Amino acid sequence: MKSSRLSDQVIALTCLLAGWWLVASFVSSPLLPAPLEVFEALSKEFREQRLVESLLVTLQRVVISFVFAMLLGGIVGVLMGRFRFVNRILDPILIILLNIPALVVIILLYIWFGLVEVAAVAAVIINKLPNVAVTLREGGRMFDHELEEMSVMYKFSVQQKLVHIWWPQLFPYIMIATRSGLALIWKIVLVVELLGRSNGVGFQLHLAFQSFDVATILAYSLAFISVVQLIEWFILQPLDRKASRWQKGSSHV
Amino acid sequence: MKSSRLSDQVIALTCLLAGWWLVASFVSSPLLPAPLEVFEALSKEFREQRLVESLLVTLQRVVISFVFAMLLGGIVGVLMGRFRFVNRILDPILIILLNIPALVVIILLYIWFGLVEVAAVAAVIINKLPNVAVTLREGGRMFDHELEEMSVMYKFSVQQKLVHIWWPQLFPYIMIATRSGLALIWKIVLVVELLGRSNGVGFQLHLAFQSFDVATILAYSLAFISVVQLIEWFILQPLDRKASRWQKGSSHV
Amino acid sequence: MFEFHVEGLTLSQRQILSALNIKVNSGETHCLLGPSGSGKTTLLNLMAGLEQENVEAIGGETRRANYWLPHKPEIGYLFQQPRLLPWRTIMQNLLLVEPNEEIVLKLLEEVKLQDYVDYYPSKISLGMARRVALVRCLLLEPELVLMDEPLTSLDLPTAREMRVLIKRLVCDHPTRSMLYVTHDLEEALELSDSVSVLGNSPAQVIYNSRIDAVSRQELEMLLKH
Amino acid sequence: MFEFHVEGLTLSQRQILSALNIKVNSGETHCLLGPSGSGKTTLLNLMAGLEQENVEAIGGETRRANYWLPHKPEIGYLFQQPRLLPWRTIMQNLLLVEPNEEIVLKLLEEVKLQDYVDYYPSKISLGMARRVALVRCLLLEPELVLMDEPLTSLDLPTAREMRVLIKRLVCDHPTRSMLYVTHDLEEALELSDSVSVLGNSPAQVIYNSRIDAVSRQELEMLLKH
Amino acid sequence: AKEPLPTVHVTVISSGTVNWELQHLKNMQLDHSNGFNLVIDPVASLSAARIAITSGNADFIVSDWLWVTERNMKGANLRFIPFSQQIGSIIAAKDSKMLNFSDLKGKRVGIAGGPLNKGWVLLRAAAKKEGIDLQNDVKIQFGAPPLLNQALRSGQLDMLATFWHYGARLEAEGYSKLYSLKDVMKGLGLTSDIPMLGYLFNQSFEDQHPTLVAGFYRAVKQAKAQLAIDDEAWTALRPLMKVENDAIYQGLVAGYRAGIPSDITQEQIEDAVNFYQMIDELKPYPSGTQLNPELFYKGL
Ligand SMILES: Nc1ncnc2c1ncn2[C@@H]1O[C@H](COP(=O)(O)OP(=O)(O)OP(=O)(O)O)[C@@H](O)[C@H]1O
Ligand SMILES: Nc1ncnc2c1ncn2[C@@H]1O[C@H](COP(=O)(O)OP(=O)(O)OP(=O)(O)O)[C@@H](O)[C@H]1O
Ligand SMILES: [Mg+2]
Ligand SMILES: [Mg+2]
Repeated sequence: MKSSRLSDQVIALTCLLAGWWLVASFVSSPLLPAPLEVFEALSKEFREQRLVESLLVTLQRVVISFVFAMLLGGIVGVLMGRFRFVNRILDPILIILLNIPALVVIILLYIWFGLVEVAAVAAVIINKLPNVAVTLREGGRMFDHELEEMSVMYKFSVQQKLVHIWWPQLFPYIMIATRSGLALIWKIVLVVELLGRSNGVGFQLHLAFQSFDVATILAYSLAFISVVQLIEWFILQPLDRKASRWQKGSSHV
Repeated sequence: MKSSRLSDQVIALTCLLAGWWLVASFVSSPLLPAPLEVFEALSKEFREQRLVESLLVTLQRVVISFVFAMLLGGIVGVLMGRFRFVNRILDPILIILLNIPALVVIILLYIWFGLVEVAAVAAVIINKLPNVAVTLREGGRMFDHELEEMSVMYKFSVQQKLVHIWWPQLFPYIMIATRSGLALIWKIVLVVELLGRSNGVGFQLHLAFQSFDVATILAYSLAFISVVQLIEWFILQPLDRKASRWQKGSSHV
Repeated sequence: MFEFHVEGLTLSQRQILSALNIKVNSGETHCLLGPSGSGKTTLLNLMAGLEQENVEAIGGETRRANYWLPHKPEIGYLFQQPRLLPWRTIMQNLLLVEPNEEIVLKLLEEVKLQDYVDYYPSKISLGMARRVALVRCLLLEPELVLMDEPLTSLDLPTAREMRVLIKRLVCDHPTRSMLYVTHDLEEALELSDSVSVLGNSPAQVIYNSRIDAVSRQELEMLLKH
Repeated sequence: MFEFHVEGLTLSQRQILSALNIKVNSGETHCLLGPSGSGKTTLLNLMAGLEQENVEAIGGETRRANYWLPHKPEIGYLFQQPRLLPWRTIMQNLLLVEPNEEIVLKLLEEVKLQDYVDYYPSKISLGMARRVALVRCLLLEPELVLMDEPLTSLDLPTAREMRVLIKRLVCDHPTRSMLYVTHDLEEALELSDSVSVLGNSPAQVIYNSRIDAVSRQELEMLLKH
Repeated sequence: AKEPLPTVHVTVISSGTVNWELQHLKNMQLDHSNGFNLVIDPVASLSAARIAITSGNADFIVSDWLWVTERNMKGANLRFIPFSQQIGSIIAAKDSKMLNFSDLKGKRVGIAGGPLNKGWVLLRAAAKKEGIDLQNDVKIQFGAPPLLNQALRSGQLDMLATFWHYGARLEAEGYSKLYSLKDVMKGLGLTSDIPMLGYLFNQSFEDQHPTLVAGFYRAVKQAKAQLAIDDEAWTALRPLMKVENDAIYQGLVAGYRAGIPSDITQEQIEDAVNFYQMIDELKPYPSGTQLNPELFYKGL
């Protein structure tokens, strides 16, 4: 079962690679590099010690922003979903935060706080937070009334409610926020790095972009995507499986 | 009831405005313009006929991309949520699409297909689609098994299932995809316009950025946010209310 | 006559049903009794085609481990739980099955719910929801009706009226057959033309008889485990 | 003695309960009867504090339109539906209420579910889920137990055993009171020390009596509407 | 009827200096008199212009020859017509006292446009001659030029290497040039005022329309010649320049005029080759390639 699951994905990825390789060798333009060229670019970046360092710097920014955005956004979102009053007050602010261009936030923060790390990370958090809130607000709205009543009658502690009632119900929404969140944060980190940091994948991408070095651009993108794919395989998918164990269709008793 | 709901939001917005005005008049720097200056910038852009035109152009791109991304992403996502096999095959592709930097997609499409409108819109769709898919996949996963069985036994047509069983269950996920989707698409449209269009809000924003005209930057941002706020008030929130009418807590029978 | 054969059913690595078969004559009602957890609902699901197990036949092909003789009838199923669409009012729920509003209203009157057509399911009591589900099932016109404990959670007089309604619309229908699951022996004896009892683990048919040949004493003995 | 006063309850612009009061003596069991949809569950929810209505008192303040005398007791509530956490196994569900595994296992044995501790609720039958919910309720040690039709969907012998269990753990407990909703007159007469009947719309107490003074005939009359 | 004139598409940053020149060219109808019809496609960023020439949407854009060389190494075949010999500005913070390169040690330096900023490269090359490794000895802050201007104003930078028209604004505000890049270049042996920016076009475009390229070259030279002396013409362009005051306006006009290049000379090409090599050697991993002199359009 487990091996077939992985092998399916490996097959899908291989097909993708083969298709890319075919198209690339057919077109044969430096603007659509073949897998091999991208791999060479990757190993060049690796050899010249930029790859790992940039990845680490960017990942660090991603992780910090992710944690803060998820925590704050999650709490605000759930509260908005639960309490109409909170929702009514915060909703217009949420809309503003959600739709204010990343560029604007980044610029304003850089202007006000200078080109410092804190401004960069704060910009990312402000960009991501409303997304998490919007997602978890729907989660908060869909809370099961009957289970809530049950937990009150059976005197569940706040901690028990959190672990056994709220978390499982929020789970799909948390997974959405996590998956699209990781992606979004990483994309914003790129813009932030592009506009005012001197290291990280975004900076390297920008350099490669300036000379239209598509192979290097793809190499950095793939490097980060691989990291996310690993997170997906070793953290998110096991969580998914664990969470679906109780469902009707599962083979678990 | 209805009026008090709106007035709450108006009060919240007014407070926000007042806060901004206070801080701005305290700081008194062109880098943090007061509401009035932003309003002047807005009316200047309006008088010089750039505002409405740019907004319309950008909105048109947003709407087209939104429709396509929601439709395609929604179908793919629900299928992935329902059928494990589809999920296993498409999951790695989804991760790639989700995490490939917007910049990369935009540049590649522009380079391959030229600086044409189709490339611009396609780039936005490709950026948004995986987000919708990830969101609706969770929706598809959480489908109620019992109602599904019921609909089979009572011979619901596909259309009946769609309208009466699937849509209501997907609704919260669709709202998430819509809200964060509008925001995301508009942000990507900004980048797309920055990198290869000669009109639209993104173009104007960047011009303002180059001359560091923060008031104009904010003016354009607020103009778009107002559009979204109107969509929120007149389309999304009524939908929300209609959809929550059946819930336990509602005052409807 | 419909005959349903099961070679066995294993769910989550546990065998629930052993080999058994159930026979229902055309136009007749067959009652299925058995203790809680014996597998009645599972059997009904299997008959309705909602659950299925495939076995490997000789030659590596798979085939279904259960089948109908002479052919699978059209089936209507009253689930053990109401399973109403929570986001649709009572009337909307029923109109999905029978688009003719008058027919629906007439039946709703028979279960005394004519005043609740515009209520959402979360705003009515469990007993009322069960009656709505009963109406929904009765709106169908299938060859075979499966009913899983339709009259629990109802007070005695209401239950009696519902029983009369079921009798009139299903049992007395010349060509409609019914498989009726209940815990109430009286109900079984009143409605059915034949009775069987499910027991043991994995479940088997441990008693099967026409109503006229039923030994009430034996039945009571069996149902007391 | 606990006394619960209601001045009335309006839900979604519809008055469900009219003014009424319910009295339960310490250590005694009070049975609540009434037709389907009469408002029994709503009343229990109100007593448990899950539903509430505020009325405007003189002076513009609001106060609750219902109150307990002499004070609100600690309450355990067996809901009409099992309400188990679907994502937790039976055992995990119960351990949330009583962390001592042994006590839980002992009670599970009494309801014959000791083999199902690791099952998720979606994998057991409705009757089994009801028994789990019953166990969960019995694990609490409140002053007042509210039970909403605990024994529906169970076969006769199982129901009888459960009744004995309830009797032993609750009715015979010297200080534990119970309010017991049922549709089964026999059950009511067997378990209770006093009986009342809910009827009319909005709901009123239309009959109330100690068990020794109950007129069975009158009760049957009332319950037949 | 007369044949319609062939169209030439030029993609320009709508707030940039190129736009001024081309607008003047159009105002004076220099395009028609040179046998083509000029269409200006405004975009919002240099990246957009570069994408435009790569994807074939533009016939000409303006960029520097460093970029052209990189692109040509990767398979493109672009040619260069001089547009301006402005290199960029090195601006000092208001109260900084930096006299020689060793004073820069530990200072915060903002650099616009990434590590290939030519002013910065020249500084590094000059410092290297004195044995100072600026790359490692200063705190480098890359970023978008408007952000860096702002950072300098708010005291977060001690020195800023930026594009000349951003520098011009700062100078108008009272900031001073820290180094004259012309002198630095002379110190490095680059004496010929290499034009840094130029109109780029694909070789294939010239192959197909040699007269158009020649006509375009003529037209821009005429435009430059007029703008070099004609103050009236600038008045017409003033709305495009988004200037807040006269000082900035004058600074920009002077800057443009100072940047007007002569025709390419052999000496300039040699300097460009040397300059490119210098840049390559400053990279942590030099590529060892040479600038191809064919790059510069000799035309006419
Ligand atoms: N998906 C499943 N996986 C594993 N075991 C299951 C599953 N579904 C049901 N069972 C088991 O099958 C047995 C029969 O369940 P079923 O629901 O058919 O009982 P029932 O006869 O309808 O009982 P009741 O009268 O309580 O409704 C139970 O022991 C239950 O635990
Ligand atoms: N939230 C609500 N809004 C409006 N009406 C409600 C609401 N909840 C319950 N009712 C109405 O109150 C009445 C009593 O419901 P209740 O669930 O208390 O009945 P019950 O006596 O428990 O019936 P049963 O025996 O079927 O469980 C019903 O007519 C129902 O429609
Ligand atoms: Mg069952
Ligand atoms: Mg009830």
